[in-house]
Amino acid sequence: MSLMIINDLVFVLIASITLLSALGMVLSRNIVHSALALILTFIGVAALFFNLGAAFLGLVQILVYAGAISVLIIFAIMLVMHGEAHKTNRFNPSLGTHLWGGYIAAVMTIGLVAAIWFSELPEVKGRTVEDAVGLLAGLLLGNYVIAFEAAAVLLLLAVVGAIILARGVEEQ
Amino acid sequence: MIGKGLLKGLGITLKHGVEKPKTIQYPEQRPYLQERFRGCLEFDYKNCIVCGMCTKACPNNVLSFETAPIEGSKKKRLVSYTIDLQYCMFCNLCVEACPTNTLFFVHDFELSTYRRDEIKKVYIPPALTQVDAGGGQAELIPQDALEPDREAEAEAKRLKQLQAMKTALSKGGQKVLAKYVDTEEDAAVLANLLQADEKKRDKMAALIVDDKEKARKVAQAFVAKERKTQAGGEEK
Amino acid sequence: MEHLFTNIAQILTSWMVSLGLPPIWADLILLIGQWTIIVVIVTLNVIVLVWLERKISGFIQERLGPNRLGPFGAFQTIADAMKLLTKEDIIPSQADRWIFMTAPMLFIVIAVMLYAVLPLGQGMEVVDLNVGLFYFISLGSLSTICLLMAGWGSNNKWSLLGAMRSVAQMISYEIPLAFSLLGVVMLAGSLNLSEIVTAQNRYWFILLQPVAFLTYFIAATAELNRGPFDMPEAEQELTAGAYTEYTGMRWALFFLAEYTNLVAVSALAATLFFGGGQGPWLPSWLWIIIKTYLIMLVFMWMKWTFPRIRMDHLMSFSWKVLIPVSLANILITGLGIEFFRGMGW
Amino acid sequence: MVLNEADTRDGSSDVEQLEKHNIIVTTLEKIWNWSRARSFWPLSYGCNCCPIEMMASGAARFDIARYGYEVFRASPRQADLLIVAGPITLKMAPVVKRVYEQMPSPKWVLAMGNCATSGGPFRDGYSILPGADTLFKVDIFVPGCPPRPEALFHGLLELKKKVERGDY
Repeated sequence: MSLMIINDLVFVLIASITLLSALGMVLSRNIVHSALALILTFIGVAALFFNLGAAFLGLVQILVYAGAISVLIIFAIMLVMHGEAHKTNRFNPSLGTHLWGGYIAAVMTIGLVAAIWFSELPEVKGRTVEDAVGLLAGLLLGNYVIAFEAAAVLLLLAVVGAIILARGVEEQ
Repeated sequence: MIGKGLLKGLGITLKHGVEKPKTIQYPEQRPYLQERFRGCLEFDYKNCIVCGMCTKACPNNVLSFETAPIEGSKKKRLVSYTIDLQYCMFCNLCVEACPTNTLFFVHDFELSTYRRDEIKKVYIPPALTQVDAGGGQAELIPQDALEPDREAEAEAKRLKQLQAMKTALSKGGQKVLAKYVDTEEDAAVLANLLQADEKKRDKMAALIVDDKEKARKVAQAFVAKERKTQAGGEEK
Repeated sequence: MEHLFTNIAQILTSWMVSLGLPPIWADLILLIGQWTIIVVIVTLNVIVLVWLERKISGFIQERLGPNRLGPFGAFQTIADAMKLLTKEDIIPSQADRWIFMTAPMLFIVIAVMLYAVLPLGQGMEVVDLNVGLFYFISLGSLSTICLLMAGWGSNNKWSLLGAMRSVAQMISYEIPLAFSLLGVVMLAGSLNLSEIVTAQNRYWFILLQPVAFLTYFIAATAELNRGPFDMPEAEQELTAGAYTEYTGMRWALFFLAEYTNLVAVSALAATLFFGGGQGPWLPSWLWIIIKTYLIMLVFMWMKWTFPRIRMDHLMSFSWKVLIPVSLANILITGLGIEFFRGMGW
Repeated sequence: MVLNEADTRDGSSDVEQLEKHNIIVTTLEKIWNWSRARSFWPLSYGCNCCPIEMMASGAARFDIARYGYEVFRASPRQADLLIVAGPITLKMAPVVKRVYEQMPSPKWVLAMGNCATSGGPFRDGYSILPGADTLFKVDIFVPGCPPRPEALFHGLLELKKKVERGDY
């Protein structure tokens, strides 16, 4: 029983940190602070994965999102930023965009809650995955290898395209 | 082969790593200084003829001196000589210019001070005295040249006394010792003791020459100790 | 001797359970105890390491190194640490205060968290995570953010330049670092560090994976920002890189974290390539200490031998040499495993 | 510690009052001074010839590391001792002053060589400060042109004595 309570407490702690940092990310006026709060959010999500027993996914979340992607985001911000830092992340002054944003957010929240409320989520009982990494590897490089490779090629194309866009093509 | 140079470098540092360090540990070991090393500029007033060549030679106005006229003579005498070492660049020009080797460099390089004005060195020669140089001529010489070296004289006298006392004690010297003990009997005991023991004799002699009070105390202590051992021997 | 610490832990647990504590609380208390001990030992070890580094640099340059304070100058680092503790703590007025203050703490926290999965002897890991190696790599990648925070928070152009350099370098070298470890993982068939140690019962992986070890060693040196890859702190050009504005204890925390990382990376190398705690006569925890120290000595030896290399050479070395080499190593390892499996070994 | 009224009346300072009650308040400070005196991390500022001797002091023959002073820091934030090894030009003076002010206290200044001490041969120049002590408090002067590395060590060891006494 006490184990369950500890588990719940940990979940509440992690979830609140994640939510708070997500809020901080949205509300901060300083774009670098926003980026750092985003990293904290990613780490919180990773901690949720850990809490659910998906250690590998959590670590991927940390490595890819918190460790690599957000660093790239911060890099890009720092390289292109000019002017004062605390004015970099200003809110859109027009009321119309606020209303639209609020409307979309409300619809999405209601939709999500309704989807969770009305769907019958299958209950997983007492099934622990011993070798999650091996299973995942088998799936990625076995059953879904074509999709996996296609995604990789797509990303590569995107990178090449970005380089071409950035440097321009020499006219012959 | 790629990386050969890197391995070579590692080998070199390893070789030097096991070699004996080349360090001269400064405060304990003194550095080896060349003979002509210019550490600190010094001044010896005895040779100074107050010609002023040094100040003319100095590019930095390091050197300065004050003079006073000597009565009845065309010469000047030195009142003070200042070397303000904080401006010196150790160029040696003053030493070369000096006709009498009054200025010279010594090897002392430990000149650090807590205050800037302590770097300046002021030499004040001792006051001069008029003496009769013979033939009715007067000459001025420094006072300490006139006065014989008192300390050295006193030391020589003391050594002479010490030697005399030692010989006296080695031959007995009851009369001398009687001054330091209460009775004739004690004096005899002490004389015997001192004749036997050279160390104690030397000590006693030095004490008698330097400090009579202490000599009395030590003599009485010697006697008391000697009596005690004698008494102990008889009991046994 | 071999089971000294595990026995102590068991005795403590059973004692706490006998006192009426639920087993889960006893485990938790023991975990916190282990954790505290690791933090204390790691911190104290840094004092020894800094002294060792200064002595080694002295010997390599035919000097004596610190020798006035205590036997062979052993108390020199203690004096330094005490001085750093009492220095004025300056936070620049234009600095991004909170980022500036949290960066060193986060750095040391991440550095210490690396020790959670390292098997410091047989059965002596704090958490026996089955993705231990992956945990090590992904947490290590977080330390770039701390440097970036330090550089940004200082609001100083040298700091920011140093931070950007170090982040560019660390991100580039993370890839060959992870790839070089993949060969080992393929051989052992597990990401669990203690299982990797067990897999080295017959051969140490340094014999089967020499190329992986070399790439790991180089990439780890770059990851640690140690010479000859100490671009971020290039003192001649960038004053002290991301650490320029840090004074006293905050700066000491960075220093502490760097040496903590050094120990962690060396211990990982000992675990993955030199059979961890395996060795004759001595208990396993002693063996891992000996191996870790030997690897650290090599790190220090390299630092005091090679001059710093240029930034563009550094980057192109990572992208054009190390990554292809480590990828080729993975390919060859895979082919080799298939080949030997086909041969029925 | 409750002080008696009699103690507070005679105008003695808090420390003196505590000492009356046999409480020594300087012990910790002594330990700090002990460690500070043994760990000067120098920040170097120089022109040409004194810095050469200063660099030589780090080399094998002289080895400043024996005293633990070899950690030359490039950033003033981590340094304890500013070694002024060269003349301070009027143009450079605000910079040196700023660097000095960026150092965290407790901090010390060592004027190495005659240019730093007094301006040396340039003392009457239109562009040179006549001595570093016209800019900030200098704790120790090492005369010489340039001073030997050993002379620098002598200055450092004298400064060590001063810091150990707590006289700064």
